Amino acid sequence: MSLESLNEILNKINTIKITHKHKRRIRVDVKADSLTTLLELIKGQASFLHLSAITCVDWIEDNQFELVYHVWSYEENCLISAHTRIDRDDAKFVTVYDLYKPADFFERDIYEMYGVFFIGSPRMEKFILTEWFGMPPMRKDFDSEAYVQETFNWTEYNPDWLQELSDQGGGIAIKPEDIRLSGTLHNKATHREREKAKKEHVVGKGWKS
Amino acid sequence: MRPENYQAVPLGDSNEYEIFIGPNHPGIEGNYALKLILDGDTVVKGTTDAGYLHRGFEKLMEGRLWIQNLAIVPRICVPDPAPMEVSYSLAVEEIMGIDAPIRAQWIRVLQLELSRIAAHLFTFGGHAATTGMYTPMYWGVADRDLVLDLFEDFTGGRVYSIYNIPGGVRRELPEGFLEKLSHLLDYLESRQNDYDNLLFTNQIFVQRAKGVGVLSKEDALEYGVTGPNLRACGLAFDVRRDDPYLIYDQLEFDIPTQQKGDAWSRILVRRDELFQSIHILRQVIAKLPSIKGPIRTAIPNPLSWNVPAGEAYARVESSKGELAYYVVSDGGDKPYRVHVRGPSSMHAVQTLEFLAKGARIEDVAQIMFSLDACPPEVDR
Amino acid sequence: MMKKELKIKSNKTNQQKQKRTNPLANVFDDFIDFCQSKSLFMLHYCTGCGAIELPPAMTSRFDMERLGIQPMVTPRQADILLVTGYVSVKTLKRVILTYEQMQAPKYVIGICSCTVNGGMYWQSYATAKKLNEYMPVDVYIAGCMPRPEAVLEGLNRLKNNIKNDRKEQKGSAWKDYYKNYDYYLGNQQNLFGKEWQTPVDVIAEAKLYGLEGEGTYGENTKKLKMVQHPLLPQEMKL
Amino acid sequence: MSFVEIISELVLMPLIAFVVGLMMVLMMRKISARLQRRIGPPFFQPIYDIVKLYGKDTQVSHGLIHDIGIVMAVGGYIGAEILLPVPGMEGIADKGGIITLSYFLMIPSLGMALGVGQCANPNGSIGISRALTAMLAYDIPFIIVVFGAAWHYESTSLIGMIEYQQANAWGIIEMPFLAIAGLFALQGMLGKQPFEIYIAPAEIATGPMVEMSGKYMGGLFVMQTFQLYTAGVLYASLFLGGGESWLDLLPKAFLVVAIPMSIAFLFPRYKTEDLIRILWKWPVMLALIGLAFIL
Repeated sequence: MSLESLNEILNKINTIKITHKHKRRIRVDVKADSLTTLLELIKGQASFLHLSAITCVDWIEDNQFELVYHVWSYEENCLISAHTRIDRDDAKFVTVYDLYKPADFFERDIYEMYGVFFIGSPRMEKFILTEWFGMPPMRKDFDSEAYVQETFNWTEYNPDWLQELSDQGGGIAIKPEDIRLSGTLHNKATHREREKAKKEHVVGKGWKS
Repeated sequence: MRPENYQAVPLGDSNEYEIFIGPNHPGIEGNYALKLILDGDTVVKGTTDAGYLHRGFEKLMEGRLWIQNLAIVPRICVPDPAPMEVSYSLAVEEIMGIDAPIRAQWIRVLQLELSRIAAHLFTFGGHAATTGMYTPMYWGVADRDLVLDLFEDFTGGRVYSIYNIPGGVRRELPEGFLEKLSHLLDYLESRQNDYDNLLFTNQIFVQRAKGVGVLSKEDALEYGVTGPNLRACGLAFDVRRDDPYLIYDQLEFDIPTQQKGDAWSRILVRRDELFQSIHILRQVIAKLPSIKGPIRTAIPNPLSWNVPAGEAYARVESSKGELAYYVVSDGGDKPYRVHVRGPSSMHAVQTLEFLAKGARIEDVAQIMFSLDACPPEVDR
Repeated sequence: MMKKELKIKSNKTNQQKQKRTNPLANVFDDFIDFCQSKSLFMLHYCTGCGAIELPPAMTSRFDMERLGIQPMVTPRQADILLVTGYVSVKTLKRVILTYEQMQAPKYVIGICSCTVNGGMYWQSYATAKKLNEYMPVDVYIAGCMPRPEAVLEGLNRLKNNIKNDRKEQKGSAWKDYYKNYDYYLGNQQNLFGKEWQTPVDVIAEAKLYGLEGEGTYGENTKKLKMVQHPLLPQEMKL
Repeated sequence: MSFVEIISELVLMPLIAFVVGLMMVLMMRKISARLQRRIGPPFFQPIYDIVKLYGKDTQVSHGLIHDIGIVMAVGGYIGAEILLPVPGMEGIADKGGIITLSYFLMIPSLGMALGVGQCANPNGSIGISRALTAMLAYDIPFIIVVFGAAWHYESTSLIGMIEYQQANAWGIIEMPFLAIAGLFALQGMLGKQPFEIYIAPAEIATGPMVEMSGKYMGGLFVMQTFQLYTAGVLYASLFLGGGESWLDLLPKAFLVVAIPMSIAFLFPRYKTEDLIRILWKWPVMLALIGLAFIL
């Protein structure tokens, strides 16, 4: 199948945006409601049989989750990444399990890591985090470091040899927590958060500034 | 509240009973568990229980600098760490729009193939040990150690080398390394006869492994099986050839396949792949001295390094199958999102459950090891 | 799960084992200590990356068996519990169950930096940071990951500790679990929730073997008494 | 023979068996180490293991039957030792004979079955059902071999058999088929690969031993020493002419035990049904052919 006919198939979907990144990577942006149609089309007509992965990206600023379906064709030797965005507050989507069986694993993973519910997915239950009862940890508003600081006491590691070394002026002169809190080595905030700080508009508990 | 393993679950009036394999069991690779419902010796239903190795890698990476993440990516799959580094570096390079210099790409291939040899030597022993033959494990791990010695020689690390960096590799090969490598390959080839006699032509092992965990080509495609497990079903697909990265398109190698799709085919494919890797390494040894040039493209100061906004999906053929990193950058000094698609996440969950159903209890461990599942890739 | 003000572990009850008056009995005890140090069955709980360096340490190149150490399969048979790497919270529950099922004298070796204080996963919400808050650890082998030589070195140190057990009380950290059970239980409850309990009744065992100490009972064991229910066998059906 | 002599023999025979058995365990572990290209355990390792296991501070018993099972397992073999004539000592061998001995050899498996049954561990239950199946499989050729030997030597007493062989030729020369069948049965009796179906760590986590701790495990280790000794000496007495002195008997016994050990570490294990098929096919056929020759 040539590139043109593939484009033709893809263009059957309304409001699709196709980007050819390079020879074997095509990025496709679609509306959430036409994603399953797209997958059905490319699986049925262009033999994209292999669902390589489903990724969820949390765009907290836009209040959206981005779902990316990476689908590979063994015949075309080409990977289509289908991007779609769903609402973050009412995070629900349709399963693609009936098209691709591996979706079971990825959807379950996204469900417990992000809390996106996939309607019709066979096993929407805890899998990896069976003994975790907090909020889905991969969401951007979950602060792993703050959680660690308040749950575990792990920092008190000051063996004698380390003390001797630092007395002599060698070893780790600044304690790790000081580095992190003072931010001398690197700025802790992400670029995005720095941009936000510029606007003097800090959301969430985040990093204690 | 007791953990689940300790609650006796009555199963009604049937003859079925429940048995746990793992998380601490010699028949399980790593820290992983299988809950089996048995009727006599036959598995009625197998359910996997993962998460024992969960560290929240993807979350950790979002909180660390681009360069810091290099230290933790190899830890996602312990027996075969090199593809992890390379895959992550490739993804970052793609976002930045740079390429590693040619010499660095050859050195990366060298590292990848050595890592593949080490991983396969490890797998043979594990697979044989599930059937009660321990000698291949002792031999295989000892021979793998020789490969690790070479790793230590040129990367500085025995297992986790942290040798790749977006834009190239960190160090030049030490002097006389290629001769050492050549000696090692000679030694490994001289061991072929021993391994064949002990394991691959051992009639009892063949009898045990044939017809166990049969995966048809259709099922394999449906369950997203990749790598040697897919090639054992008769589909000659290899990311190295069909979605080439680095300089694999300039190398000559076969893609070994088998038709049956059972445990025996899978171990044979791995055996052949081992020798293909040796073949590739010989080409690298021949070619590498003639390639001069830098080993690293200059990147900005890693401590304040902002990768431009973008996303990339980098696929690499690891010893287990198709490994992919999906990296998203928002232009900051840390990744916005990193998603790891470990090949074992497909093999160790759905495929294993599918194959375990109807299998005998003595074959369950063998099925898991023949799929070469690597639990940390599932848990991450 | 809020972090509680943890009771600082009271100084270990370092009572010297009573010297027996019969000289023959002393020789006998020495002989048993000697044999215990020479023969160690280990259970390697593959909790993390460190497990990858155990096969080389066990197999042909470094050959652990020449030191009298061999792998065993179930906790009942084992003497040493090797915790090889970071322990996620889910794993930690199983590690504790495994530890309690082992028969004393039992030893715990924490391999890798992650068991010492979280290592490079200090930020991770899923891993427990310090292993010795949840069970007594005899020897830590730090490193990421420690080489097989380091593992053997650590095991040798443990062997020396066991041999000098009665003189220096080094190899008997397992008694601390009985004597300071309240402390360990408290940490476990903080992490796993108030309902936490294990099938092994540690307090009853401590009574039976005469290993009770001041720290065996406390607030946390009182909480345990409230929720504890004995593990009943499944009903027999024909 | 005086009463005191008999009593001292009854004590000495198991004791010697234990010491020789320890050496055999060491030999087994050394052979495996050599095949696997490593050094292996130190000389006194088997005794360290057993003393260590008996020196455990705590142990878990699963009930009375669990205790009795281990006693039966060790006791069965101790009973077998005193029926097994060795140079200079006959014990009560002239009273018992080989038929009694073969019954005694079944007691340990049955004892284990009882003991493990009480542990209520599914792995143990699967293991013990496999162990009994294996016993069923290797006992058929074993009994045929024993019957053939008894017919040939015209005696059911081991003393008589040894005397016959020392007067005439060794059993292995006169009955080669039976001797080979006996080797098969020996491999099964020792439970070594390819017939090691009931330990199977990767499948059922060492089956019967799964709940054994401390002294119970020590009991099993002691049982293993007796098992190796019994197998070696019995085979040597049946087919290799026994021994006129210890210097004569021990090399034979060690040689006999070394054969299954060398095979064991080069093969995986069969499945249960394959094991029965193999053991009921080739050794039985060989044994029957051997029987036809001597009848």
